[in-house]
Formats: sequence, C-alpha cells, structure tokens
Amino acid sequence: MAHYILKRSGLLIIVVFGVTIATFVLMNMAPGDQAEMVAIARYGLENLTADEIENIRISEGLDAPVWVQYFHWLSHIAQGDFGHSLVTGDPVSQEIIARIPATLLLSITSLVFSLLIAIPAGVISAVKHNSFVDHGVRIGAMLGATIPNFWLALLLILLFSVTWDWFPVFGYGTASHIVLPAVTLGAGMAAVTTRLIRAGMLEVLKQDYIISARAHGISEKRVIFRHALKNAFIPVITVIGMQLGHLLEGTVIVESIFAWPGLGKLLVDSIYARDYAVIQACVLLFAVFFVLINLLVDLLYVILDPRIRYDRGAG
Amino acid sequence: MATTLLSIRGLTTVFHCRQGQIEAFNNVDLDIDQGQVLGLIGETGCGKSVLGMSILRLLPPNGVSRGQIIYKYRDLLGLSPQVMQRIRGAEIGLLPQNPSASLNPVLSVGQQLMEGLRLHRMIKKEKARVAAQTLLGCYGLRGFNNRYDEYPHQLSGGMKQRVLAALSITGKPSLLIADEPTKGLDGVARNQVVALLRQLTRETKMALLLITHDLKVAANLCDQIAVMYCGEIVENGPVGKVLVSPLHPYTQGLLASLPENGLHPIPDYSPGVPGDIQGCRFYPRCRYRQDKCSCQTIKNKRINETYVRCLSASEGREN
Amino acid sequence: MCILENKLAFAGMVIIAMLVILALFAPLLAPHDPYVQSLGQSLIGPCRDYPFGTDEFGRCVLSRIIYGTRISLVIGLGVTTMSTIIGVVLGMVAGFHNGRLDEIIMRVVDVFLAFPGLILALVVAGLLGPGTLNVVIALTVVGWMGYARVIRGAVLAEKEKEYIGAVQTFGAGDCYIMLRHLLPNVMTPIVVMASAGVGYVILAAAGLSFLGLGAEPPAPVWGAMLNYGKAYLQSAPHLTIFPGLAIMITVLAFNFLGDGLRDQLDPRMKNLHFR
Amino acid sequence: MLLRVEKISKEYTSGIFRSRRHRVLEEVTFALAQGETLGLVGESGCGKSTLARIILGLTPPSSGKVFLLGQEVFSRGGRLKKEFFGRMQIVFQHPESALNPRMKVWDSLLEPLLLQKKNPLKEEHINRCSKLLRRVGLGEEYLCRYPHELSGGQIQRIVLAQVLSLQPDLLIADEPTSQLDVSVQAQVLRILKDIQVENNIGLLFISHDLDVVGWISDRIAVMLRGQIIEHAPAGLIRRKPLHPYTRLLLGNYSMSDSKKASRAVPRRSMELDSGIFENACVYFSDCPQAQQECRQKPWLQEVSDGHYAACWQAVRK
Repeated sequence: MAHYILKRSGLLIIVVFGVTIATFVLMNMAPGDQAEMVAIARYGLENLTADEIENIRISEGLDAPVWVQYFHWLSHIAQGDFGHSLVTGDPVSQEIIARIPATLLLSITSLVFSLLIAIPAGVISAVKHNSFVDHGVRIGAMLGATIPNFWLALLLILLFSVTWDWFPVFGYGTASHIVLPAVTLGAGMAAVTTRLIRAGMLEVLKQDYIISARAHGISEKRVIFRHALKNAFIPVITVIGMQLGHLLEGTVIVESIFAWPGLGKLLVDSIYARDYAVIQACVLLFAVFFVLINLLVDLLYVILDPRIRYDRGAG
Repeated sequence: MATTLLSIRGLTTVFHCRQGQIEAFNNVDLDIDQGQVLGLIGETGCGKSVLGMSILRLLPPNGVSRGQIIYKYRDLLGLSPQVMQRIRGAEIGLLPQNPSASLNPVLSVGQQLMEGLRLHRMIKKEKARVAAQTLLGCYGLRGFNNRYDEYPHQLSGGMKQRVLAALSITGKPSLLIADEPTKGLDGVARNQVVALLRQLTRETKMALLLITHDLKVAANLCDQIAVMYCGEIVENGPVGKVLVSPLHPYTQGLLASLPENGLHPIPDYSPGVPGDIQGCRFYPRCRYRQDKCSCQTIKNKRINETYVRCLSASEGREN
Repeated sequence: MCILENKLAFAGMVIIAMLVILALFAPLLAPHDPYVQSLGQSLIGPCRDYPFGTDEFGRCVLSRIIYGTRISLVIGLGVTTMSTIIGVVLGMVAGFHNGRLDEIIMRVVDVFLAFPGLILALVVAGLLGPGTLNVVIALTVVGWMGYARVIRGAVLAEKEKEYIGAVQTFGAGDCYIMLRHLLPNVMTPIVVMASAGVGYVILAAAGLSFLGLGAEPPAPVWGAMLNYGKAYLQSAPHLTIFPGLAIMITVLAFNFLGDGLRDQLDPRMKNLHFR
Repeated sequence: MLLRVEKISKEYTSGIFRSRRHRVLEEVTFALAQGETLGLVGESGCGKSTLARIILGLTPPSSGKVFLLGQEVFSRGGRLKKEFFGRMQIVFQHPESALNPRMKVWDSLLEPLLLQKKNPLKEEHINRCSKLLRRVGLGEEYLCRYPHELSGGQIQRIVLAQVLSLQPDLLIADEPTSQLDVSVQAQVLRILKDIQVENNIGLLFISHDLDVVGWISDRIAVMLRGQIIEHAPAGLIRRKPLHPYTRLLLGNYSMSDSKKASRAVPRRSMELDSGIFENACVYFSDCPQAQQECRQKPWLQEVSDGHYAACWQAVRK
C-alpha cells in the first residue's frame, strides 16, 4: 500500500506542476498587454503615459523571458503570494481566504443533501428492480441530471421566494439563506449519484458471490446490506469524488445567482472585470483543490477495498 | 436399500425473454439416494447448470420452473421463499461454479465462514472462530490461523475452492450440488478437486449432485450417471454401465470423441434453441436414426438398471 | 425495461429531428422576426399573437427560441465533433503505442482533467471574449479528455484480442490494424458517449451564456435569454420558463438517444453513466 | 529442419526502478521438421503462450534466436522480418475473440490473401472462399455471417480456413480446443490433422491435455515454469516418463483406472525446505523426490535415445 500511495503522490506532483504551467500559459495567452492593464489599474486610464507602462513592465519583471516570468510567479505562489487584485489593489490571497468558508459551507451542505437522497433512492431502485418505484426513481434521476441548474435556481426562486416567500432570494448568514442554493446545487448531483448507486447495486447483485451467499442460506436482507452494499459502494466513492468537482463547477453559477459570497462568485466577478490576478489564483486553487479531492478519494478507495489494500502493498 | 433423498419429476425450466420463451430443459426426471453421488454430464448449453440452480430455486428473475422437486417428502417448488431460504445451506448446499468470483471480495475469509457457521449452527462468535479453523484444517488449508483474516483475492484458485467447500458444508447439508467444480482447471489442479470432493462425500456421508462436462471426473467420483443432451436426460444409469457400455447413441458418441478412444467426432453441432424440435433431439446427428424417431415423443425405456431415451436402444447394441 | 428505454431513445430521436427541422427552417417557422424590437409591446405574457410572450424589448420569445436552436445545435455538434476527433486521434495513439508516448498523452489528459470543466471553459471563454466560435473553442478545450480516455481504454482491451495477433501474422502493419480493425471496434462507446455528450455541451454552453459569456447580446441565445429574463422573474415569469424548458428538452433528447444507443449497441455498457 | 528455436528467454521487469524481474521463459531450445508435430505440454502460466507469441514475432524475446528453414526470422528489434510474414500462422485458444466481430466471415477469409498480395481476380473471391470453407467442412451459407452467429467449433474451423489460404510452413496451435466440448474438439482436431498432413505443415501443438497431445503429436515436450523439463517421442514419454512432474501429469487418471488418483504422495524430508534456492531445480519446491543435489539446477540431457530430461535422478538412472 505504501508503494501505491507513493506512486499516487508522485503523480499528483506531476499533475500539479502541469496545472501551474497550464494556468500560466492560459493567462499569458489572454489578449492585451499585461503591463498596460496593471498600469490602468494602478493609475487610472486618464493619466496614463507610455513611460509609466514601461516602468511597470520593468518593475514587475514583465520584460523577462516567459520561463523566467513563470518561475518568478511560481516562487511567489509557493510562498502564498498571489499578487494584488487589479481592481481593488488588495492582496489576492486575503480576498480568497475570506471567500473560502462560504463556498465550503455551500458545497458540504449540498453534498450531504444529495447523498441523503441518492443513497436510499439508488438502493431501493436497484432492489426493487423494474418496479414502479424503480421507474419513478429513474425518471426522476434522468430529469435531475439534465435540468440546467441555473434554470432550476430560477424556478425555485419563482416558487419559494416570489410566490410563497418561504426563503430569501439573496444573501448569506442564516440557515434559511442556504436552503435554495444547496438544493439547486445538490439536485443534479443527487440525480447522478442515484443512477450510479443503482447501477452499481444491480451489477453487484448479479455477481456470483451474491448467488453463492443466497445458496448458503443467508437471508435476503443480510445479502443486500452486508454482502452487496459494501461492494456497490466502493466504486461510488470515486464518483462522489468526481461529483465534488462538478459541485465546484456548480458553485460558480449558483453563487452568482444567489449572490452567495464564495469563490465561485469571486471568479465570475473577476472575469467580468478582467482581474487577471484573481482569475489566475482562483483557477489554480480550484484545480489544486480538485486534484487533492481526487487523491483523497483514491486513498479512501484503497482503505475500503481490500483488493488494492493488500495487492499493491506486496506487488 | 437406500432411501430416495431427492426426487425430481417432470421438471421444466424456461426463461422469459424479449423474443418469447427459451427452454433450458424439459421434463426432467431424476432421483438421488441418500449418500449417493450422481453425475450429471452434458456439453455447454445443455441446461445442466440451470437444473442445479432450479433445485435451489436461485434462477434469475425471468426463469420459471414447473414440475415437482420432492426433497424429503416436501415439494421445494411449493415452499414459501422464507422456508426455501432455510433449506438452502442447511439441507441442500452449493459448491458454486466459479470459485474466483464466488467469495465476497470485501469480507475476509474468516468473516464469511463465521457468518455461515453462526447462521447454521447457532453458536457464539468465539466458538464459531474455532469451528471455522477446524473446518478449514480438515479441508487442506493447514496453518490457516494466519489466513483467517485474509481476503479472497489473496488466496489461490484452489484455496478459494477449499474455502467454498468448507462454507458449503457449514450447515451439514444432506445434499451438495457441485456445479462444474473442475471447469477451467488443468490436470494437477483437477486431481486436487476430485480428491477434495471424494473426501467431502466420504466424511459427511452426504449425497452429491456433480454437474460436469468432464467424463473422467464423473467416472472417478460417481455412482450413477445421468447424461443430458439439449435439455433432456437421454440416459441415466449406474456408472459402470453408462460409461462402459452406453446405450444412447449420444453417450456412445461422447465417449468415442475422447482422445484415448481415438477422437471419433459426432458430426454436426447441437442445436442452439431446442424448442421446436419434435421427437428425438439427437435425431439430426444420430447414426442409427430412423424416420419414426423424428415424429413421435420418445419415452424412457428401461434396460437393466439404465433408463434410456432412444427408440432403437437395446441391450446388445455396442459401438 | 428495454422497451421503456428504447421508447425513450425513439422519443429522443423524434425530438432531435424536430429540433433540426426548427433550426433549418427557422425563418419559415418563426412567427416573428427575432430581432425586431417594439417597445410598446414589451413583457406581454403568452397570448395568441405571441404564444410564449415577449421580452423587455417586445421581441417574440417563441421566435427567439426557434432561432436559438440554430446556435445551440451548432455549438453542440461542433464541440462534440472536434472533441471526438481530438480524443480519437490521441486515444488511439496512446492506446496502441503504449509506452512513453502513452505516458505523455495521459499526463496531459490528467492536467486538463484537473480543472473543473466548466470553470476552465468559463475562464477560456472569458479571456477569448464573446462570440460563438470562442464558446466552441472553450468547450472543446475542456471536452476532449473523456473521449481520449475511453478510446485509449477500449484500444488497450481490443489490442489484446486474439484476432489482432492473427492479423499481425498475416503481415498487417500498424496503420492497417488501427484503421481497419481497432477503429471500427472502439466506435461503439464513442457513438454512445458523443450522442449524450451533445446534450451536455448544449447545457454547458447555456451555462456560459447565462453568465454572459456567449454570443453577442442581440443574438437569440437560450442561456442569455434566461439571464436577461431573471430581472423580470416576478412580473414576467414566462421569460424564465420557456427558454429553460427549451434547454432541458434538448438536453433530455440527446440523453435519451445516448441511453438508448448504449443499450442497443453494447449491452455490456449498460451500467456506465458519464457526465 | 523447418523451425529451430535457440535459447529463447523472456523476462519482464516491474517496479519503480524496473528492479523486480520476472522470468517467463528460460533458454527454451527445440527444433521441428517439416510435416512433424511437436506437442508442448504444461499447465496454465508456464509460459507456453508467450513462447508461441515470440516465435511468431508478436512479442520480442529478451534473448535467443528463431530460425525458419535455416534463416533467422527476427530483425534487430525482435520483430519479424518482412519476408516471413504469412509463413508462420497461429490458431488461438478463444474462439470468441478469434475473428474481428465486425467483419463477415468472407471478409475475414479474404484478409490474409489481400494482405499477402496473393489476391486472385475479384470474380474468384467468392469461389476461393467457399472452397476454403468446404475444406473445413462448412457450407457456403456461412460466408455472410458474423462471428457472433457462429459456435466456437465453427469459428475455429474458419480460423483453420484462414490459415489454409496462406499455406504456411509452420502452424502453431495454442490450446485450439480447450474451450470446446469434447465432441466438437474431436471434429476440429481431425480437420487440423488433415490439413497438416495434406500440406506437409510443421505443427507446434500447445495444450495442457496430455491425452490430446498424445493423440496428435510425434514428439512431446513438457514445460514447467518457463523451462522444458522433458522432451521425447510421444510413445516413449507416455510409457516411460522420467521427470517426476511428467509422471504427475500422466498420473491424471484415465477412464479405466479410476482409483489411481488418490494414491498417497510420499512426503519429502522437511530440512529441504529451509533457505533460499535461487539456482534450484524449477520443480524443487514441489518435488516429492527432491534431494540435496537438486539445489543445483539440472539441464536437459539425453538420457536414452531421443529422450531428454532435466532431472538429476533421471540422468543417474
């Protein structure tokens, strides 16, 4: 197992390194002169001169070769220095740290919400294969997976805020604020997870060891809960990890609709404002976060699945 | 005179599919006495494995059986699912077909054995642990104390089969169904399985229904042989008769195809779906065929101790 | 179950056919010009003249939705085609010559997969600026990796089959084997994946344009319509409901098709879901 | 000699620094004459399929050479030289993957001809294919079928027809009938034998079943963990097996003597099982007759006329 973790971590370092390169290249490919933009941000558009732009170009190291700029940038972010926002002039890291709790709160709430729906729905649907319950769950999951989340958000607002006034539309702070964003974000994920749990259960229930357990006289309840569920869940863990990535995507849209002060909204606002420093930092952060989640999921997989736990250790 | 343990009468199993019904086997009669080893031999797709699963009532949801399966004076097909569940493992055990996939990969070997022991013998955890170890010791996994907490994928194929064998007799069943226990095994491994099965039947005095395509394995283990072709039992008799002087042309052909008998093939192939064949199902490939074979339902004929489903079979006919 | 799913696949095909007809014959089918503003008739609810009502500039919502199918389908099909081509080429090469080249390609895939898809698309589209072509580029950048992975896996499995060994002994070269034997046998998962993929691309494109990162404002784009409509959620909910419905039905149709094809073409993939 | 295999070895390496070595084949050497059949027997995982792939140039060997009619067949990279394409053919084990599932039977039949540029006139294609099919006992109606519409036995026949169309010098049959039922196995083996005799093809027949190998082969080589441990004319090896492993394989009871299987195996002394044996005989850890001298690996030596064995005790006797 140590061997596996080592290998997996090595891969992680390569990928993170690749991610920093990709982010850097992406930002450098953006149209426009960076020095000019920094100058505009610093001095305003009206009192801008060519000299000032050149000064900034030199002082910010923007005249150096690209790879020098890259390592310069890399050494800065390694120290937690993401530069300054072109709009507000504040350090980017401060701004991001301030936004993290809101995004985390929203993601975890939606994750919990989606699992609370998906696990029972998926299991029941698989066990009662081809029944009305099964068809109902499948249709619901199909709709849930295809409904655009921004549309769902608007419908929920229309229904629960505008028509009935049960929950507030915008804002952050109280428990009632989180309901609509969390439901919006969790619905799609619940649908996809339900499908996967159902598929996983159906697959496991077909396996020889399930038939063999039944042949040994083990009760149906025990077959499902002790023999099938654990096997079906191992692949689902991976998917939940991948779903967390989709949750991160979703936060971008949901946070902008509900004015939720998280990272997603920060990213969208900075794209509107072309605040490159913030965009760069946000993208990097999202990617690293995503990679780390995947690593965690892989490790969890290893802990749950004895086949990997022991095999990789020996071989 | 041994008493009859399991008596199958007129058993038919069909699968309902999109294209309609597909018949697995038709009108099967079979008896197993207490302590007897019955070999059910036949080629791929003849329905022999489905027969084993039909007895345990473990068919997939689209499979339906008709007829009677009388086990100790009770018709298994008439029992409620709960009662049937209590019969599985405790009265009729199964040694499943594919040892490498038949143990739960996420539970340790010890956990799986203990589960069976506690279920069937109503004993406490600690006692079950000891019992599990004894059981495994008996079936050739020496030093199993160390293996108790291992997971199935850490065991070799032969070891898994031994674990499954131990597991299948935790409930001390009177009948064990072994479904193709030697499938996919090379010579040496096959010998070990045969030895294991012999040990099992000898020590527990239980009856064994051995489902196999391997004539040599059957010859080594069985008292009685039933030959299945295309969903029908075509010949059923003592091993010394069926495999030495077979009466049905199919059994004769099967024996002649063995390399040591000169590899004389049966012409043609067995039909895929036998549903619409009237009369003898072996008719198209049979070298003794007569016109009457294809138009009437063939009844079982008794010659000495052997039942044979062939119009032209008679005592003296040899290959 | 099969019947239900094949019915769904059929329904999906019918809806897609209708969408294609709408897109092709939009000028004939739309009751009004989607661009003509008449401020006097703004924010009218659904009525006989305007079945889906009008927007804040008095433009017919139905006509705009009909014209919107053009952009949606172009983006959906364009992105899927480009992603498939990139994915098939890289996946085949990686799977067939597994070794160093495979290692490099798969690490690049890993790096691209490390970004949450929509976020990368958002940034690329944001940096490139508005325009349909830029949306296609942004979504292709984040869309090809799945195809490459699936193709590589399929090629790796197919390559080990015995008939490939036999064909090699007949004297077949690498290119011949890749094109004549491997490609046709790995097409099934690709067709299935691509047909559902069109739906997800349309969904993502709508998300981008909802955030204001799509085609330029006067263009009738479903996502953008929702974006502008949300300001009038209280007074004119039809501005929100109808474009959203259009997106959902389109995505659903491609999804139905994908699921149906999967069951039809490859029963082994029955339990595979991708997103 | 048609085929000469000289000291073929194959190693796989694994681990982060390619430090772990796994030896699949060790200095395998044998020869095969035109029209002769050599049976290669061994259990699954002993390396016989790897050997087949190496001879055909599908997998490069770690070391060793293969000669066909006196010429070396591998180029420097371990791949087959162009001029040998099509002269060595193989029949594989699994009928379900032996043909391209998306090609009709007649496309599959024509493929080797087209690739070898032996293409007859277009009009003759159908003729040629149906002739090939008839040779393996199938009718013309199979030309337009897909592989999934055929049974295992039928597919193996079509593979034989493909092989036949190229008229190779050497045919390797890698467990061609192990997935088939006995009655079908007999059909396929008979056709295989007929084709071989008719075209004077050298046949390397790989199987785990000594009975089948005994029926089809002129000579038999027994393989264990990547090494040939015994090699002799077919009759001789069955009458007088020398290596204890061969005896174990032959001890597979036959139909007539059913009680043989359960005879007791002598226990070997325990002290042999201590220590590490890197250079021991391949059968050392399982051999009931292992002695101290078996810690040194024996090599294949001629014991009597044409009978080779790799066992110290066999040599001494």
